[in-house]
Amino acid sequence: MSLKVDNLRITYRTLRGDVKAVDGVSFSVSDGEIMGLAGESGCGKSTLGNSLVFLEGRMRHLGGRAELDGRELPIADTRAMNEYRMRQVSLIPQYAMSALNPTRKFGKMAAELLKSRGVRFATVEEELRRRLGLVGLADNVLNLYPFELSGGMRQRATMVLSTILNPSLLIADEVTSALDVSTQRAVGEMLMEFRERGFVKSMIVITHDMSILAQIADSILVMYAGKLAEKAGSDTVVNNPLHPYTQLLLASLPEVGVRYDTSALVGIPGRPPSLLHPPAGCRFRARCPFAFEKCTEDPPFMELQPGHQVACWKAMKDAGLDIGPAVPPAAAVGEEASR
Amino acid sequence: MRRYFARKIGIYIVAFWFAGTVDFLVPRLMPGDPVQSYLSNFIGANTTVTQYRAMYSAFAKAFGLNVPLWDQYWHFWDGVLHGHMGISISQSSLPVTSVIRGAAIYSLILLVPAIVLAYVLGNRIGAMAARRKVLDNTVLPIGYLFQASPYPWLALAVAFYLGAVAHWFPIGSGYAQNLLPSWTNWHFIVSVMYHWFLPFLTVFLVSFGGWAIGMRSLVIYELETDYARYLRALGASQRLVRRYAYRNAALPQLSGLAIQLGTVIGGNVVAEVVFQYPGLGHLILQAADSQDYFLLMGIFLFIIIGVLVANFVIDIAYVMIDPRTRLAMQGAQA
Amino acid sequence: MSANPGPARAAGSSTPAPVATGSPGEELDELPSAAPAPQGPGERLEKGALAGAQAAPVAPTPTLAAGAPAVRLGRQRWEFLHYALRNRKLVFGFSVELVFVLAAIFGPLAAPYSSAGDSSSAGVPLKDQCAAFFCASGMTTHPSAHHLLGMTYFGGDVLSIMLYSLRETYLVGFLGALFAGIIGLALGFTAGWRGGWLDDILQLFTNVVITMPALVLLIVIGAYVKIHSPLFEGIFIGATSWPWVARAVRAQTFTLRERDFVDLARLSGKGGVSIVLKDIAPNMASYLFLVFILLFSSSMLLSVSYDFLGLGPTNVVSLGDMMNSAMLWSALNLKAWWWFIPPGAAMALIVFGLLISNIGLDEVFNPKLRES
Amino acid sequence: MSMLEIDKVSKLYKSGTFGGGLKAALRQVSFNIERGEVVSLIGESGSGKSTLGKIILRLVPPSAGCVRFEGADITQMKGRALHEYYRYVQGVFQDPFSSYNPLYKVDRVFDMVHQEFFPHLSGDEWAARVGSALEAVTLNPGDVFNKFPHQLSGGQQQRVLVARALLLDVKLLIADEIISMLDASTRVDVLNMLVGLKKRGLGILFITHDLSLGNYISDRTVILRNGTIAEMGLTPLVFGNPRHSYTVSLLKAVPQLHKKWEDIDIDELLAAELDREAPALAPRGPESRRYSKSSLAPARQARAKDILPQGEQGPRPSLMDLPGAPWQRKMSSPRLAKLLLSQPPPELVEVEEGHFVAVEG
Repeated sequence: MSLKVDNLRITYRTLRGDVKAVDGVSFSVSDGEIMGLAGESGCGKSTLGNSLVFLEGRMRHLGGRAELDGRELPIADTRAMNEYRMRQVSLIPQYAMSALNPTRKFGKMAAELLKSRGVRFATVEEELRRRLGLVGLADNVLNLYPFELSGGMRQRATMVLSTILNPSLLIADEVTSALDVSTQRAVGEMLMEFRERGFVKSMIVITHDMSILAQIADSILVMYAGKLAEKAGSDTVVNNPLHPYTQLLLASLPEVGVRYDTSALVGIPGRPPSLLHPPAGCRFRARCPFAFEKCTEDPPFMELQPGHQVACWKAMKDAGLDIGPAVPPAAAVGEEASR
Repeated sequence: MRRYFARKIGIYIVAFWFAGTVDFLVPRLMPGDPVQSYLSNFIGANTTVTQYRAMYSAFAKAFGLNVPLWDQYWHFWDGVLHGHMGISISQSSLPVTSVIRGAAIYSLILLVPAIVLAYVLGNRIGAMAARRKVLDNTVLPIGYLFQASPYPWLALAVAFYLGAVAHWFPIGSGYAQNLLPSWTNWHFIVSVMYHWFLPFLTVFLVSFGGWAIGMRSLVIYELETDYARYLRALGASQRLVRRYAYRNAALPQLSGLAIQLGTVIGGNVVAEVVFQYPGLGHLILQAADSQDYFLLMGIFLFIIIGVLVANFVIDIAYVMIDPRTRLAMQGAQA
Repeated sequence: MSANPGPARAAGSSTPAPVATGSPGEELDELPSAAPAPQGPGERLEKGALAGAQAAPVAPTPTLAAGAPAVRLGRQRWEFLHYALRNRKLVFGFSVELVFVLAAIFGPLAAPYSSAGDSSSAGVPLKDQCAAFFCASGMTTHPSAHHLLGMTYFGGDVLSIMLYSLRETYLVGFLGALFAGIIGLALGFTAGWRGGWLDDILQLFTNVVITMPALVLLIVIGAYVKIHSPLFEGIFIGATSWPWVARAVRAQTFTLRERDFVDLARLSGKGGVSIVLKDIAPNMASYLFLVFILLFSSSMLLSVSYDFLGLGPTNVVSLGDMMNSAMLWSALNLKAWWWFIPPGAAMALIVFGLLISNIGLDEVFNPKLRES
Repeated sequence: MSMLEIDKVSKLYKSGTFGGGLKAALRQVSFNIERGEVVSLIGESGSGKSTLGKIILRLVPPSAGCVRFEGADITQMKGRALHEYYRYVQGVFQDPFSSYNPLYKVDRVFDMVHQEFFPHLSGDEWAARVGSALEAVTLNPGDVFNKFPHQLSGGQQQRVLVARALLLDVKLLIADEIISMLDASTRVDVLNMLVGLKKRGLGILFITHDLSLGNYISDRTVILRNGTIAEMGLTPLVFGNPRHSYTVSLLKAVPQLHKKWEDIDIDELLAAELDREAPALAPRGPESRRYSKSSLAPARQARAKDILPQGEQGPRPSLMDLPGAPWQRKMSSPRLAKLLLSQPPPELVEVEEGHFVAVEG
C-alpha cells in the first residue's frame, strides 16, 4: 500500500469565504499504480493532488490524514513536509512549462536545487543526462536557459527533474491539457515509461480528459464537487460506470467516428454546485436524472464490487443493498443544523 | 546584439540632439532678448544710445546671434562637437569647458557613490524586508517617509541637525575656505571629504527608500512566480528560492536605475544648493542667476551627456546579467 | 491586466479570470488551457521599464504596475467599498489627506494672522514681503502660544503662511498630475492601440523625454523666462513627468488589446477611439487611479523643489518658497528650525498619506494582496 | 460562386526576440466555404488555423492573397464596407470569459450590435429580436439579462455570443475553438446547438484542434499543418479514408476511450513523421509535433536521432537557420518575405471526388 488518504479535508480561501475544495476524501493508491484523478474544473482535483505535496498559501488543511509507505505525511506542516518532497512525493505542476527559473541554465538550476536538498549533483548527473536522453532531450539542455527551449522541452525537462530522486509517489497535474494530440500521446507514454522504469513507484495523474486516463491509468478516481464519486479500474470506469455522473460524462464525449447525424450526443444539463456552501446530500442530485428522495442524504463511498467504489444511493440500490428509508427532508435539515 | 545596441545608441543620439536643440532654441524663442537682458547688467545711467547700440552689436556678434537662425544652429552644433562651448562670463571669462571640468569632479564624487550605494544597500535591505516581518515593519514606513520627503526639506533637515546643531559636519562650500583647490594636497582632499559627507548623505537618502520599497515588492512578486512555487513544491531551501527571487528582481531594478537618474540629479542640484557645494548643480543655478548663457548651455549639455553615458553603461550591465537579452541578441534565436 | 512586477502577476496568470464555469468554485482550480505567462525577454524589459517608472517619481508600487486588478472594480463595487473601509492603510492615508485638504480650503479663513485689511487677496501675498500681510514684529521667534509654529525673520506667522501655501502646492500638484496624466494617457493609448511605426516613434519620443532631467531643464528655461503662475508650473511639471505613464499605459493597452472582448467590439463595428475609451480604459480604471495618485505626489514634490530653487511662480507663496526664504535668510544659522521644518513636514506627511493610501488601494483593488 | 473564397492566403509573422526573423503562419492556403456549410478547420497549435480565422474576420491583415465574400475582396474593405461585412460574417472565440468586458453586463454585447447596426429599431422591437436569438441558442432570457459575465457558465457565455451573431444577418460564423475551454459535460450541447443553426442555413467555419469534434459536426474538413493544407475534403472521406500521413498520425494519436494507443503501431506513425521532416523548406513547425518522435524505446530513439533535424538537440531552428536554405541571416526581411511567399505549398491532388491530399515528399 503506497498511498493511503483518509477523510482528507482541504479548504481554499477566497474572497467570498472558504471553498470546501476537498471535502472528506478517502482513497488509496497501491505500489506501481497509476491512478487517474478525473473531474471537471472546480471539482477540487488539483487541490487534492497539490495538497499531498505542497499546501499553497490559500489552502488550509482542515482534517484527515495521508500516509505514504506507512509513514504519515505531515501535509499541514510545510516544514516537516519538506523532507518528503521530491524524495518521497513529487510534483509535475500544471505550469510545468514555466516552472524553471528563467535566468538560470537548466543544469545549474537542477544542481542548486539538488544541493539544497542535500544531494550532490555529481552523484545524479549521469542519471539525469540519461533520463533527459530518454525523453528526447540531448545533454546540452543542461547548458541552456529555459527560454532557449520550447515549451514542450521545458515541460519534459521539468518531468525529469521532478522525478530524478525516484519518488515513491508522483503527482502529475494536468500535464497533457495544453498539448496537441500527438504530443499528448508522447507525454502520456512517457509517464507510463517512468513507472515501468521505476523512476516513480506510483502516480496520480490529474486531468479533465477521461480518454487520456483510459489510455494510461490503471484506475480512475472520479471527483465531483469536492467529493469522490467513483473509483475503479480504468476499464471498469470506462466500460461499466456505476455513478450516473460518470455515465453521463462518458456518454457526452465525442469520439472519432461519432457524427451528430448518426449518433447525436447529449451533455449534462445544469452546473456543479458552489463549494462555498455546498448543498447537503448527494451533490450531483440537482443534475441527476435518477435522483430520488434518498439522495438528500450524503451517500457513502462504498465498495459495491471488488475494487469498485461508488458514492451513489441509486447504484447501491441497484446492487441490491438495503439503503434504508429515505430520511424526510426536514429531519435531514435538522440533522445538518444540529451538527 | 549589434541590432540592440544600434537601436539604443540611436535613441541616445536623438536624445542628445533633442537636448541640444532645446538648449539652442530656448534662448532664441523665448520672449525677451538675452543680449538685452545681459546688457542691462552693464548699463549705467550715463550710457548713451550709441554706446548701447555698439555694445549690443558687439555682444550679439560675440554670441553669434547676428547671423540667420540656421547658420546659428549649424555653428552651435559645430561648436558642441568640437568642444567649443564659448566662455563663461560670470566665471572670470574662463572657457566653459574648463569651468565645467572644475565643477564636474565635485558632482561626480557626490553622485556616483550616492547612487551606487543607495542602489546596492536599498536593494539589499528591501530584499531582506521581503522576508523578515520585523524589518518589513520598520523599513517600509521609513522608506515611504524618505520617499515622501521633499528633497529641499531633507537637505535642510540634514544640514540643520547634523551641521548647524550637532556641528558634526560643516555646511556650506565644498572645502575649507582657507585652502586652495588642489587635488594633490592631502589637507585639501580631507577637507573635501569632510564637506562632502552631508550632501552625499542627502543624495543617498533621496533614493535609498525608493530602492528598498521597490525591491521588496519585486521580491515578493518573484516569490509568487511559477518557478518559485515549483522550487518550494520540490522542497528547495528558502535560501535558494530567495536567492533566485533576488537575482531576478534585480533586473527590473536595474532598468529602473536608468529612469531614476533624472530624479537623482534633481535631488543632487537641491542638495548642492543647500550645502553650497561647488558642483554642477550649484553652478548651473548660478549661471542661470547671472545669465551666463554659454555656461548654462554647456552645463546642460554636459549633464545630458552624463545621463546618456550612464544609461549606456546600465544597458550594457543589463545585457551582461540577463541571459535572455544577451543570448537573444547573439542571434541564437533571431 | 498586464505584465509587471508585483504580487499580482501579469498577462497569463494575473487576472483571476474564471474560465469555464463562473461559479465561485472556479477560482480554486484548474484552468485547462490557461497559457503559461510569457517569459520572453521582451516582457522582461517592459516589466523593468515599468518598475523603473514606478521607482522614478515616487513610490514604486510594482504591485499595481503588475496591473492585476482593474477587473474587480466594476464587478463588485460593494465589495470594493467593504474592503476599502476595512483597510487601515487606506483609512489612515485618506484621513491625513482629508485633514490637509480641509486645511488648504478653509485654512486661510482660519489663519490666525491673516491680513485683516486685505482678505480678498489673502491667498496671494508676495513672497518676500509676505510677512507684511501677517504681522510686523521683527525677528524670528520660537513657537509659542501666540504663534503656534513661531515666526519668520520678517515676523510672519509660520502657521498662517503655511495654511496659505498649502493651496498653491495642492493646486500645482493637481495641475501637474492632470497634464502628465493627459499626455501620458494620450500617448500611451495611441502607441498601444495603433502599434506599428506610430508606436515606434512615440516610444522613441518617450525614451528621449525620460532621459531629460526635469529640474535641470527647468533651470535652463527658467533662466530666460520666469514662471509666473501655478498653471505654468503645473504644465511644465506635467510636460516632464508623463513618460512613465505613457510607457505603463502602452504596455497595459498592448495586453488588453489582445483580449477577445476587444476583437468582439471590433466585430460589432466599433471604432478604435470608442474601443479604447469604453473597453480598454475602464479596465485600467483602478490602475489609472493609482497612477494619478503617484503623479499627484510626484508633482507636488517636484513643485517644492522648483519653488525652493526659486524657479516657481513669483507672485504666490508655496511650501517650497517658505523653505527657500528660510534658506536665503539663514534660518540654518539662526537655528530657526520652525521656519523650514513644518512646511517640509507638512509636505512629507501629505505625500506619505498619499503613498500609504496608494498601497491600501492597491490591496483593495488586488484581491491577491488582500488575502495576507 | 462560393460564399467565401480563401484565395492563396499567406501570413508572415515577425519572430525572434527582436523581430529579426520571419515565420510563415500560413502559406498560400486556398479553400471555399459554401452557403450553409459547416467546414471544420483542424490543426495543431502553430498550424495557423486561428490566424486564418482572424484574417477572415478582418482582425489580422494577410501578408498576401485575398479573401472574397460573395465576390468582394474583404481584405481591402474599410469603413462602411467593413461595417456591412460584419453584418454577414461574425466570430466567436475560444475563451468565453475573455470575450466579455468584465466591467459590463452581458447585455452590452447585444447593445453594441443594436447601436451599430440597428439604431432605428426601438427598444421593444430590439428586445423581441434578442429574445428570438436567445431562443435559437436555447437560452432563457431571464438567465442572462442583467447579469455580469462571471455569473454565467462557460456554456451560457458562448451561447450568448452565438446569439449575438445571430442578431445580425449572419451567413458565416467563425467558431474558433469555441468549446475547448468548456467543461466536458456541457461541450456537446454547444456543439449540438451549432448543428441546429446549420440546419437553419448558417455557414460555420469550425476551427478546432480536436479531431473528434471536427468529425462530429462538419460537412467538410480541412486539415492544416504548418500553415499549409495537408488534406481536405468531405468529412466522412477524410476521416474514413485518410490519405495524408499527417492525418493518419493525428488520428492515431487521438486518445480514445475504447481503443488503446498500444494497439496502434507507433513505428508506422514515426516513419510518416520522419518523411515529412525531410524537405528543408518545411517552415519552423510547432515543437509539439517533434516529440511524438521522441518515443522512449532506445532503439527507436537511436533511429530517430540519425534523421532528426538539429533542432531537437538544441534550440529550435528558425527558418533562417535551416541548412540548405538559400538565404542566410543578412537578408533583409522584405526579400525574405518574398522568398517565403514564393515557395508554393505542396500541390493538392484530388484522390477521389471531393477529397484532396497534399502531395508529399
